Amino acid sequence: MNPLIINIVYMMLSAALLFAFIRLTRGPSLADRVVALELIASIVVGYVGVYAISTGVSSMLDVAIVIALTAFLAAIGFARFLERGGRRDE
Amino acid sequence: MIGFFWNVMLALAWVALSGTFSAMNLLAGFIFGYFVLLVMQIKVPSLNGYARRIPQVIRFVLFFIKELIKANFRVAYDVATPVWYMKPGVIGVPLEAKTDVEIMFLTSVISLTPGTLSLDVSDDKRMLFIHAMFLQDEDELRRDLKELERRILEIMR
Amino acid sequence: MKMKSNTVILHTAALFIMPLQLMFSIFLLLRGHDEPGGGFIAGLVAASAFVLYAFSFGAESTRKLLRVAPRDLLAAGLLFGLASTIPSLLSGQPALTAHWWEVPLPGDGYLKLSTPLIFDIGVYLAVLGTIMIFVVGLMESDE
Amino acid sequence: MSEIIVAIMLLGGASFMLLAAIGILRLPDLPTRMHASTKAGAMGAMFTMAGVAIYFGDGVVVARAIAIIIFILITAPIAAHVIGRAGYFMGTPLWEGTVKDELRDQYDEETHKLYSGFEPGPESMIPPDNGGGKRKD
Amino acid sequence: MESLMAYVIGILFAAAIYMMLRRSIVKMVIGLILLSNAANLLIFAVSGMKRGAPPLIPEGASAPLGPVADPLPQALILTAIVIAFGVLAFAVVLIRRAYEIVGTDDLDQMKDTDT
Amino acid sequence: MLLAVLSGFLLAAFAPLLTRMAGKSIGWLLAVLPASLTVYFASFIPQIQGGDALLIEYTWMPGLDISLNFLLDGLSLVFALLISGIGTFILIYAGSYLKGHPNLNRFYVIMLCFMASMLGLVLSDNLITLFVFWELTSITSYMLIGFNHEDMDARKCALQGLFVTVAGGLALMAGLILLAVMTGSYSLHEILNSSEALGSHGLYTAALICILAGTFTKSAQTPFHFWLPNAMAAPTPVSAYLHSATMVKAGVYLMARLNPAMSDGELWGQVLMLFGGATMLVGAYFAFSSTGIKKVLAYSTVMALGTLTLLIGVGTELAMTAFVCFLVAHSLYKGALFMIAGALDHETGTKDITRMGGLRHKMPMTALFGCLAALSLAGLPPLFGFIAKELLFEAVLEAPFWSTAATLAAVVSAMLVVGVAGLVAVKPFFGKPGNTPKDPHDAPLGMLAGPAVLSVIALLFGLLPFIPQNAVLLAAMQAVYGQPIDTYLSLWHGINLPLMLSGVSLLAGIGLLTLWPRLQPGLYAVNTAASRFGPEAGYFKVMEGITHIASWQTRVLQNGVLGMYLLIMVAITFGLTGYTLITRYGLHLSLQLGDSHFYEWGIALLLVVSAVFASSTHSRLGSVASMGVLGFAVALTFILFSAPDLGITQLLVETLTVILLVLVLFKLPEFVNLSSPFERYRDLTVAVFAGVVMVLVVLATLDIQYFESISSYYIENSAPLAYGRNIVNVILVDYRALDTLGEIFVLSLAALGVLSMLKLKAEDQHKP
Amino acid sequence: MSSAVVYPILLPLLAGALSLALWRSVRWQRTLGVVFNAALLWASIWLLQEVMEHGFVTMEMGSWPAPFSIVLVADVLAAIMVVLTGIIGLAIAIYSLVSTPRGHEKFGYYPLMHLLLAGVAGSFLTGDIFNLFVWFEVMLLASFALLTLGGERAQMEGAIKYVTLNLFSSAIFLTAVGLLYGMVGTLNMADIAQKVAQVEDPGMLTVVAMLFMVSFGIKAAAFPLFFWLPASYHTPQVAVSALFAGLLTKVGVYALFRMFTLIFTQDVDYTHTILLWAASLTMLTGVLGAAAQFEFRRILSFHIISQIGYMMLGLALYTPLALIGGVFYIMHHIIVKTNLFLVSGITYRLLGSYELKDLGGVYKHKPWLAILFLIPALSLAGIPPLSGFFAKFIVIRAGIEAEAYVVTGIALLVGLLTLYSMIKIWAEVFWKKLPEHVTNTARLEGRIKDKHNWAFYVPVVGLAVCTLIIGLNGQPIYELAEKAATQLLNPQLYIDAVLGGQQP
Ligand code: NA
Ligand code: NA
Repeated sequence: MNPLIINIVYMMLSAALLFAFIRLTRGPSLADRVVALELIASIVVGYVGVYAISTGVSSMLDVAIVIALTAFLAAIGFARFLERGGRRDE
Repeated sequence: MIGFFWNVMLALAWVALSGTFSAMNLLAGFIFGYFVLLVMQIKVPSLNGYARRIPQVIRFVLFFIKELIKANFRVAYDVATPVWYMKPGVIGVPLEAKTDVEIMFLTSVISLTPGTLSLDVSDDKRMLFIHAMFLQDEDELRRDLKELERRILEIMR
Repeated sequence: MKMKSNTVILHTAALFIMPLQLMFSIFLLLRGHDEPGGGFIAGLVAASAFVLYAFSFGAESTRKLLRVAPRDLLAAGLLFGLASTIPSLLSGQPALTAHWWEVPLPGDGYLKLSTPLIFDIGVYLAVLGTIMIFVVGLMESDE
Repeated sequence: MSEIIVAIMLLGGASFMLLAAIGILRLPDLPTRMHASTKAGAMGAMFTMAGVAIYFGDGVVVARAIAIIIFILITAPIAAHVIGRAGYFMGTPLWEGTVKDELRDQYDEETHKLYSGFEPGPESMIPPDNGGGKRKD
Repeated sequence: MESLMAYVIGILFAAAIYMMLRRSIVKMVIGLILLSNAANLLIFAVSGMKRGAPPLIPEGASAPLGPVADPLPQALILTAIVIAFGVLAFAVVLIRRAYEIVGTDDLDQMKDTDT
Repeated sequence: MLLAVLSGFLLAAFAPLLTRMAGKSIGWLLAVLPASLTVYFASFIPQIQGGDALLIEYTWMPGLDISLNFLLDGLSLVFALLISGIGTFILIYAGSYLKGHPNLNRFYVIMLCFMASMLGLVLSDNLITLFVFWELTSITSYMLIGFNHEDMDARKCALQGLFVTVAGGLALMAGLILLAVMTGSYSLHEILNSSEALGSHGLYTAALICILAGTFTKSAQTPFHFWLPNAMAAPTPVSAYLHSATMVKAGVYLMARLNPAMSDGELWGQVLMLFGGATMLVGAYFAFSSTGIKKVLAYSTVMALGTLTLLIGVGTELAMTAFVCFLVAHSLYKGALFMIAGALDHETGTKDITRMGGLRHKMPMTALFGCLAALSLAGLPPLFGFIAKELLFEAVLEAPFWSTAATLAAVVSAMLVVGVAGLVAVKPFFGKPGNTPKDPHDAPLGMLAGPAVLSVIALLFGLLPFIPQNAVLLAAMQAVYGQPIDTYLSLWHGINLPLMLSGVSLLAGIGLLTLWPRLQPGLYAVNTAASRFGPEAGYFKVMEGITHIASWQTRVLQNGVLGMYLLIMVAITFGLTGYTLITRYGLHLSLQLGDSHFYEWGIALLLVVSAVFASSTHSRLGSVASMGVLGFAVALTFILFSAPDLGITQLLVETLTVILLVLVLFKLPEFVNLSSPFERYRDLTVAVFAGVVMVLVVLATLDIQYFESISSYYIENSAPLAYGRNIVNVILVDYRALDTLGEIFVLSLAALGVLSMLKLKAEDQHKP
Repeated sequence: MSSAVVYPILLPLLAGALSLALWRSVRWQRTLGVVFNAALLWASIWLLQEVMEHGFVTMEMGSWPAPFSIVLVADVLAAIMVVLTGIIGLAIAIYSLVSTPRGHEKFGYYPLMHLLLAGVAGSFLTGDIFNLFVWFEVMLLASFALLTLGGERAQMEGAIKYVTLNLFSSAIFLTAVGLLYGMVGTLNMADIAQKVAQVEDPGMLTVVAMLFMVSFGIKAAAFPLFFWLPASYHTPQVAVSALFAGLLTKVGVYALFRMFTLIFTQDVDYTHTILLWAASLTMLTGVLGAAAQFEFRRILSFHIISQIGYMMLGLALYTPLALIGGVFYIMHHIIVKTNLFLVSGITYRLLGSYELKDLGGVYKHKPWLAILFLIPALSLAGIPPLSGFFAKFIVIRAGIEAEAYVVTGIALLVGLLTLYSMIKIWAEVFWKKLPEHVTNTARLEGRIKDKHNWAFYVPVVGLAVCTLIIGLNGQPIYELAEKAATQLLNPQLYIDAVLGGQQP
């Protein structure tokens, strides 16, 4: 794969990661942070895909499967926190 | 019948995951799927008539991808430009869908499309509340949603 | 301030996702010796499946689904782990020496059975049992 | 040829992700951010996986990539729904530009009941199609 | 990358220790998580980091085709991660129970058992 | 011989049983043992007479040079005879004195143990065995002093005695080891027979100080004398006796025993004379100025111990002769007097001399033996005490140095002792009848047998001194002196300087005695003042000091503040590591980061910012979410650097961690800033310091790889031998399966802990 | 290879798993507790015999050759430690039959106890540095759970400190293992030792040695890292306290012995000097801490620290005799300290308190118990001819012979203060008259006779007999310690035993 493309993609993903993290730090509500966290999980899937292509190691895809299947649980956990009386603006 | 269907599905999922297309592997998947279903049997919802709907499914998928891209560009445009074009709000949409699976499927598809987000279903399952980003033309939105629901119910029923 | 936690959407979705996760976990367990996976990872995935279920349907319902106490899963896991030492000790070898058996299956296949696999199953059960104890226990203590 | 498609897929995926990230950073309130992030993020991941599937072209990898896409399609909306719902009901403030809120009035904070508006009798407070309006807070 | 990681690890250690020194037990637990991550990354870094060569053997081969990353530290870290998780689970339940019983999360108010 | 020494312990084990069986006559029954021991030891007299020493060998712990060898020569035989002989009467006496006491059985147990320990002490040839018995005497004496343990004073006095003697004992242990290091042997007879000049050895002074610290405390030399009179406050004169006649002589015994080896340095003699002389005077003075009969006797014991020490210090042939005679004389009359004192207290119901008087009518036999013993104490002819005193004067007059001072001290103390003897013998038995709580009669046979025999022996020895001399005393003198001695004991030496000194001191003593009632208030005032500044006050200061330092230290160190604990630990950990790094390795900063791709920089940045945010945010769940990001970043690191299994595990664990945290957190309060800005900056400084050290350590480690990793073995053999292609998993379940086995048990333990914390409610617990 | 080396680990693991499986039947768990701990003792004695016969017993787990496998190694020291584990385990198992509250039994006391022993035995027997970490964690988690079992306030407060500080220690341990692996590329301790010995410029090894020292120092409760111990050891139920007191800190000491005789001997002047001062201050601060306490178990807890100092002193002096002393001290202390805690449990049972001010009169009513206290208490204080005397004597003699006079002086002073504390307990609990405010005296006065009191006394008597045997018949024990020390001072023996002739 063309290293230029790979690098551009990496750069975009890195920027996305950074933006998402900024939202996570800013909040203001817990739900905002959780949304940011979910997005970061998605971006990690992107990383894994690009990485698999750039190195030719397909076994890394299993990581993406795991993220796809389980990462959303964190969101459900946070939601439960809110629903059971946790403070929303944390 | 339904159990058998799910069992085959799971066996196929197994084959897909393991990437080894062999009779043995399918059998293994079938056995493991059987055990999983054994665990799940209390809650497995009713499903029927799957096989007939393959063409409908393909048509739906294409429709969905089109909607997805269209909506994504709309959101992208608004995000990328400095002034907010959006008019967000929460609206209630009456549901045709009756069963839990239908509702789940519909709400998921709605949520997946940028610009609309399923918030909750009323306790009597007759009204779906969604958050929509672009309420400039609420009626058109409602029409689009109805169309989506129709197509979904078509393949589900 | 509390609110009603479950919805029809999450319930139904959980019933779709959970079997996928469980399948995936078994898959990860069995091929862990050759590809990424193994008892830990598989056990964690399986636990995630049950966590999802627990978050959707509550702790009590999860217990019913599991049928055995998480504690017993854990005990079974530990005993499996220890059982994998038995063949080596019986044959006078150092403990945990791997033993492999090829069980012929109808057709041209062989089922490769081994003490490392038994061991990995033990790990799987132990991890699952442990996390179930954590999560179900914590949820029950809230309710 | 496939190289180009892969490149497009990768760049497209990355663009969606970046869009999601910019959206989440820029948009003014929780639901609007979610419109950008949950979906675009999922889209990005799916595009990337499509790229992976094409790049490797190998049955195993394709199967896995498809599995990933399916899993994302199933789980992403659930997560979005759960968070959005929780965020909404916990009273996360909506953007001041929000034009209407038909849910607020159907929700009874005492009993935690959510009405459809189709209920017979006094339970129904406001008919769905003609009510709405902005939330007070 | 390893040299870069050295700095990252140092910062993680510092953050972990700062958090562990807080009086709030919740912060302390977060400090513990940070610390275990730092230790794991340290093992990873000092035993050499290799790009794109996971310690897997292709099907049918008897050995990896080229040089691969050192599998041993990976196994160690995996063990350490799982142990840290168990410990963490215990710790969070402990602080919760402690809070229920003692009624504060201020560590400075938990000195009855000393002296 | 071993049996003889240990028989006391054996009998002690059966004493409670025997007490129950024998009833009233238990004293007589138990006394059979020391009586037979006396006979047994006496049977060695012919072998020892000529100055020979018998070595009876038993092994114990040869690896540590500890043996159960017994050395029987004149000195140890004299002591053995005194211990078992007097012990016989003590056991009999106790049977009467403590008749009907509920804990008589416990008393006999301790007493027999004590006696056996004393025997072991004086007979041991091995320094460590000797020390073993030495410590046993301390402990048993503690039990005896505190016999009336429900009385707080008794407990305090017991502790005082124990603390002082054990403190000295520990020094003694060091001293004995030093001695062994100097001489190369732990065996007394080897040390005594070795020709090495210890006095010039580099460790001599240290050894001497340590050993004397032990002997001085044990033998109540000034300034450690205070515990002894307090020990006399012990409930029974029986136990008090032990502290007078035998146990405290353990120190004297050891000094005498080591004299031949240690006396070739000048320091030995000087120190002993100095402390001995001072002790003699102090003892004599306080004996004279006290009122309680046991106090009087106790201080006179202190005086005697001082005298004995002084004599060892003088070190001449004559001094050794005097030493042995004085030792025997003192044991005889002091034993008798204590038993008399007990009898008086038993019969009259009081211990205060001032309330007694004219008892010779009601207690004639008691009076007779009491007076005999007192005459010996006063050093009047024809009692053995007289011979001893004359020899004392002779010895100090001929002392190689400080002769005048020593003589003066001896005379003064002799004078005071006459007064003391008068107090003990004259005051209770003569003069006007006192007003006592009980109507006194002569003591019963059990209580009179001892005083009778001992005082008669004192008389006999005075009249016929050649008998004891030839039997053992000469041999004992030689043992102490280390060389053959040619001397001849006699009652009458003609009119010489010592005799005149005796006369002077006798007259002065009588004068003092008559003045006593008038002097008493003044003396009392002096004593009260002295007690505020004396060594005993020092002891209390030390004890207070210990408690004070202890509680101060605990307040400072174990202050209950977890943050402080951690701060100290962190500071130690990284301070030590950093210091070692700089001093042992040096600073090698490598700043080459150029080999990283920019997206790796991105991940590194994410790691850093998520960690920093997690630890700086005020939002709890913000922190938790940030930890989630950190988890993703760590997972990404693993993924990008070829660790898929790790990446997956990290992701799963991170998700579950977040779930656990949120499950728990909403029960907990939000983040509040509890610490002050100062504390925060302090902690931050320490944390940054730790971080810097870790950076340096990791950088240094990256530069070093002494050896190739052993992993190539795993990589090569996974597929062919372990039938697995995922090498990490093969390591986990096969190569290093034991780790994994342990790990699932760790998990199960965490689960069990959680289970009990969540489920075990307080009310379930205390049910039996 | 002899399989003797694996059973002391497998048996308690199996017992733990079975007890967990038999969760619902407390009766079965009790039976398993005694049976398996008896088996453990038997297995450990078997191991010791094998070791005495062959010098070393090793097992390459999974049949992979060393250094690639995890090797279990029993040298004399390890075998001794395992035997002590067996003795303490059996004593505790019996004592627990009566002392454990019902709720604790129902919520995993027995599995936790077994697994704690497994962790301890594993730590003693493993010849692999990372595996040591794993066993440490097993032990640690078991102790966490045991410490919190019961969930009382004091337990929670104590546990938070215990957990935090020990986790810090674990993290440092893990870090050190990582760094060491990064430098020498191996985990097998024999292999590490062999490779470390070839390094010419070992500066960084010393740095890593410091991390190990701190980590194990925390586990061992050395100055100034001991804070977690006095904060927690008196909080759980007494059998747990006793188990901790006897075994846990000694694992830290053992690890120090192992690392600083086998591996980190490249800079003895530096490392062992640090150890020496740490040892001295540990002795001193521990004993002073005890002097300030007025609660039975707190006094005992602080004394653990001070005694740890003696053991470390043995290591720090690093002469043959000193090491013998250290090993002897460990043997003596494990038995004696456990016993003292068990006795404190009996007085607690009699009078319902651990506070000295609420205790008294025990000597009057229960003289035999008083003797059972005196034996370990005087032994702890180093009074001859009990075990503690010889332990102290060896260490002090070694100190004097090594011309470390100041340190030896401190050791002697500490001995005195130890006696002071023991006597304080004796005077307050046993001699003193029962305070008037104590009214619940029926048990003390024997008016309530509990059914299974024998289970309280059997272990106490047994351990007291051990104390007496070590003291009165010290020669075999000394020879054992000497053998252990000889092996410790000749790491090549260990290396050869583990790696055989084949060197990679
Ligand atoms: Na816009
Ligand atoms: Na949507």
